[in-house]
Amino acid sequence: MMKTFKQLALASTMLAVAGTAAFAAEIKVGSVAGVTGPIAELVVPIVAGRQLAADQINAAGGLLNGDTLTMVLADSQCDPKAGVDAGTKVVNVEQVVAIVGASCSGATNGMVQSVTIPAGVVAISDSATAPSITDLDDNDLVFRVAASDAYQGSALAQLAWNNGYRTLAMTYANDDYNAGLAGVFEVSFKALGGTITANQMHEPNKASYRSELSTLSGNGAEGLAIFAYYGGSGIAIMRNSLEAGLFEKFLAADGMFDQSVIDQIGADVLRENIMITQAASDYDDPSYLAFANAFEATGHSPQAPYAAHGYDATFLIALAIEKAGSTDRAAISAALREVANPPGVVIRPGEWAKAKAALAAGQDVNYEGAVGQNDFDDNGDVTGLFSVNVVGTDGKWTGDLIR
Amino acid sequence: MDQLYGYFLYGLSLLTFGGIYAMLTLGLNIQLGFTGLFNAGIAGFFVVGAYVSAILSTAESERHLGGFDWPIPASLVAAMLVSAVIGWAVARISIRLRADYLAIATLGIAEILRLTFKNETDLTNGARGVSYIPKPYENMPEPWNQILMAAVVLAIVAVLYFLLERARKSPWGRVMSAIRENEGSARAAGKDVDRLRVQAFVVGAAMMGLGGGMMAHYLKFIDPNAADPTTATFLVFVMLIVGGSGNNKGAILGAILMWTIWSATEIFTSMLPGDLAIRSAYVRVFLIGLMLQIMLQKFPDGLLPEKRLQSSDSR
Amino acid sequence: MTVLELDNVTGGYGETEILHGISLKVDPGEIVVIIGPNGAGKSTAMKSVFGLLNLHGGRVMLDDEDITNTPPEKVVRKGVCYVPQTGNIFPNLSVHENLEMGAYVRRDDFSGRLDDIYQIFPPLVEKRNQPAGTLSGGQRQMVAMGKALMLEPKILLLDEPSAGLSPKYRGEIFKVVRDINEAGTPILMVEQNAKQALGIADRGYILVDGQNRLDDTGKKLLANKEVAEMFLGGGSVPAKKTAARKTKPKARAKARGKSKQ
Amino acid sequence: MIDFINFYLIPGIVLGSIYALGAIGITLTFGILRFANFAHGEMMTLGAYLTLTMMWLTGWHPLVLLPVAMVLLALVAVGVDQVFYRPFRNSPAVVVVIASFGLMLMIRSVTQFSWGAQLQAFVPGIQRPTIFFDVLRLQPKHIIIITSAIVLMGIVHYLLTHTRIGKAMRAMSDSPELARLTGIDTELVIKATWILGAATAAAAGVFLAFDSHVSTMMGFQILLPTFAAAIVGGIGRPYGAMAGGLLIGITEELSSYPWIGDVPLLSPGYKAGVSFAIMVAVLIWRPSGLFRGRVF
Repeated sequence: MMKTFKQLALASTMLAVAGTAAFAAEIKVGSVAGVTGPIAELVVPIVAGRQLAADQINAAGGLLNGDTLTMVLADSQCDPKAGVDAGTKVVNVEQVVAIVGASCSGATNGMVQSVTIPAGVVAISDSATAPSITDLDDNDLVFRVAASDAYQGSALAQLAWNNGYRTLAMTYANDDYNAGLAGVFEVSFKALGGTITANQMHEPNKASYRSELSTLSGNGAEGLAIFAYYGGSGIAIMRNSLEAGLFEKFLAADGMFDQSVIDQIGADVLRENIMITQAASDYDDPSYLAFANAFEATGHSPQAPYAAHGYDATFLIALAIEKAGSTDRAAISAALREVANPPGVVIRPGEWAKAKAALAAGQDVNYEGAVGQNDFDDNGDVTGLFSVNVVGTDGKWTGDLIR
Repeated sequence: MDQLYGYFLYGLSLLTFGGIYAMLTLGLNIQLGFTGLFNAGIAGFFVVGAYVSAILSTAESERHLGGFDWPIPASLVAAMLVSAVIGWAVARISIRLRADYLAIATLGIAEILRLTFKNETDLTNGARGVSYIPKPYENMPEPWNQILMAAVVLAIVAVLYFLLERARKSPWGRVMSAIRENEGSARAAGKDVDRLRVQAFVVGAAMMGLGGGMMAHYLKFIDPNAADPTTATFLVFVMLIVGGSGNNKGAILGAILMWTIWSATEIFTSMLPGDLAIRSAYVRVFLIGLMLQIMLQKFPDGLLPEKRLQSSDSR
Repeated sequence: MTVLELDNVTGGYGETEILHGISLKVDPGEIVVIIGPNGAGKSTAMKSVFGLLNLHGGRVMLDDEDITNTPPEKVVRKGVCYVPQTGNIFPNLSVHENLEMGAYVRRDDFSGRLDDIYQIFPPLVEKRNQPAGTLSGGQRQMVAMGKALMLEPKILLLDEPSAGLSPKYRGEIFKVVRDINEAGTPILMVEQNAKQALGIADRGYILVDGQNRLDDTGKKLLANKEVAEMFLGGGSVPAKKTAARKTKPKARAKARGKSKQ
Repeated sequence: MIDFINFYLIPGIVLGSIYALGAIGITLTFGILRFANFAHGEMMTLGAYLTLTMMWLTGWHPLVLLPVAMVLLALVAVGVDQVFYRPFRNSPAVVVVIASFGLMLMIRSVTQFSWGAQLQAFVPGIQRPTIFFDVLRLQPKHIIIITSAIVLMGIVHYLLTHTRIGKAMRAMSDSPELARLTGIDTELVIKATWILGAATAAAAGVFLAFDSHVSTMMGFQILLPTFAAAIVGGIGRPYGAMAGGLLIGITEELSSYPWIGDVPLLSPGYKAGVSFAIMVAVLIWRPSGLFRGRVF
């Protein structure tokens, strides 16, 4: 009885709080992500990263005149149909002022081409990396903080070359992200003078990859470059290779960058044997640390792929709203490049109060995010920094920025 | 005011999506509702239609086969034809299979088709998809572009409905339902049952191809994920069953209603805070499954039950 | 006392009515045969005992117990065994397993009964471990009957046991039917081979169009002129036409389907 | 040659054993309840997650916990049957199949909601193979999977041929109508079917997870090959399902063997298509399956 009463009391308090919140203005930003679907496991920390930015901003004074930044989640399922539907909902029903997302390149392509570009809503994707997004005819409405595969592919090739690899086998999951990345890698590595002994596409989510790996292992490759999501096929491929004794050394890109790779394969086996490029987290960089400490406190790993990107994309939108001084969609889109690129007062993750003060004083700001400088080029892309990550003595990934 | 306008535009999108799905449910209705063919490979015809129409209508691209620049109506007709031809081939080899077997065979064939579009990268840009698919009236000012898009879709659905109702009441339609009700007696009456079934299958496949093509134009982008069996096959079944299998009005109603539910429930679940909003995405799928169960158990004939032409018993 | 009695039974599948008031009875120790043209409702009448169709009216009595609309699995437990015309064995089970399944509802030791059955049907002994589906038509019929007899039923219902058999086997089957009956089991049987069936029957019923037409002892029916015209020499054409006119399309289709089998 | 055995044949047999266990449940429900159960894949997933949870609680080996998982999953299956399948006993197959599709969505979302979308593993780390005769590489877990699968199939065989209820199941699969006429308690047989199907599904899920990892989509991802195994083996034929599972598993792996030259015969991108292609071919040219199952 007492318990019920307490619950009632609690509920009514919450209602009251919600009531007051409704009176204060609320500024909605769409948070479009593939919550269900093939990369569901990757999306959870990304959405948490976005939410962390919003929470920090609200705690440090909110947007404009103390308005609350609300992230409206919509599921794009990694499917262009769902991407278009999610975009339509957040743009029209929720009347969001801007969008973070979508997750997969396919869903992003559908959403921006069919909905957000015609509607004049700016969208920053935090994880769509397909080169096709670069050359969209987008009226400067499509941005991304995730570097195009074109950058990461060549960064990984360079890294392999610098570390003495001359012959490599490679395999990629047949999806929009990995196929693109693998293509760039192959061209770049060959251009450096390297040899690809075998390049094999694979279908993700199969139970076993032993036969594919056996085919790849011929011709004396020094290592295997894997382009896959860790959950879809990456871990299975590494496990199959190691268990069958086919490959010992691996190169991979950020779809494979997750603590569960180490947890599931084992730190001892992987130490010295794997290098993963990841979009830009210089772990000593104050920007990254500011994000990482706060994110860790929410119970998520700051190293989760694209979680920091989610944070940065959200923070950038908030800065653009503040800079624009209104919730006008066109003004926000126009302000975005100014707050992201130099010159201006350097703003790091978590420094919302500082940014607000600087903008109020009429100063320019330049956001230096958790994933790097986040300077947008003419296409709305970032060059992105990449780090090379290896397994540290503590059984966690440790990274160094590639210069 | 903005908010009302927003609801209006969202409503148009529901009608457009729902209308495109209605092309799929009407196609399925010919096969399952009228003739009793359990085609579980809707996604296969959908993906064929989508890619054919996309590739024929896009400008030249180095990423995929293209550069034909066909006008949209012509590419849609081509999508229907190619779907129909593939439907004919599928029907030829599998039409004699009964119920479940046909379902599994067509499901397998649909997956093979999807894998083909995913793997033949030179033709289709593989998993990376086809961009810049033209959309009808996209250069008109808002909201006219969206109104006209929805109008085109609904007009096509209306034409299909009209034609199907004509067909249903024609001698051909009567024979079809006779086959479904009692194959033995239809055969005994000298009807070439297999040939009629193939016809129904082909017509249904063509409509599914049209739906796929329309979807590609609406999304302006298509990739193999759009033909995921969950949203391109099973959801269509749910729509038809909820609307009323065998009833063309029911098929259309089911498509628009279920799409609205599928889409609009998220507006409510996304109000939940943080982690709960993510988890509620799973709950949403659970509720859709539960709703299907309740419909099947309590209203097995759907919202608009079939009006049978002959007085006969279901078993 | 009567073992089984149908009292003015009407009914059919779903809403289609096939039986328009059938009455018949089987007394202890009797062989009773139902004959009639195609679509007359012979098999349907038999199925009505077994709760396999919707009865709209009338009663089915077993030993003074009302078993109207009792589901088949319960009717079996009351001691009625039914051998359908087709699909009367489990083709993928061995002969022996088929017989064991016949005794499914028995909880006691039935090994003695198994020996009895193998004695009644000696050809089954060497085939006992073969899948029943691989047997010849006559042997299958033996398996089907043997399976039904495993329960030592109060009454045995046979639906056209001789259908599709060669004349040699047909004779054998009728002999077995008589043997079973002489061992004490009353039998109700539907037959197309009116002459042979009435030859072994104590009494016979002639059904036309879902209704009783004639009933009498087997001998008298054999001698009846009308019967001879309808079933023994002439065709069954006139009766078929009347049946076709009155029943609904569905029933017609069923009847036609049946005649093709 | 030895590579062929190590990297194609043995993985094929491991995969085939898993498919075979899954296919037993599919073929039994198909044969006895007469519908294609799309929720079977999610049952496998649920079995793996139940085992994983018990491993967290007890720290025991998954193989020890498997019997418990089988019992739990059997309870779930029987419960689900009572609520969601029983009302459809006399409905056409299409309706039941759609109901099973709805159930598939429901079970999957329950799994995702309860355990989250994150990937999990039974045993972290990798297992190096034991090398026999210098060349034959066998991993302990693969030996465990293959032998356990053989033992389980032996048990299934015993149940189906030597117990009253097992024979009744086969009888009902042969002819449900006649089974009723024979007095077989069909509801009891249906319960037994769900129990046996769930137990083998739990084994398939656990072995799959043991070989790779636990994820919420794992069961669905092997559902279609499992269907293929059931159909190739002949519906309602548990032995056929076992053989079909092995056949599908091995062919999938062998399809990408460099039979001609040193490129894979078929791009591994089409690997998933191989089982469907075999299945469609069998359906069309030999619909009773390779082992002469029932056609209806």
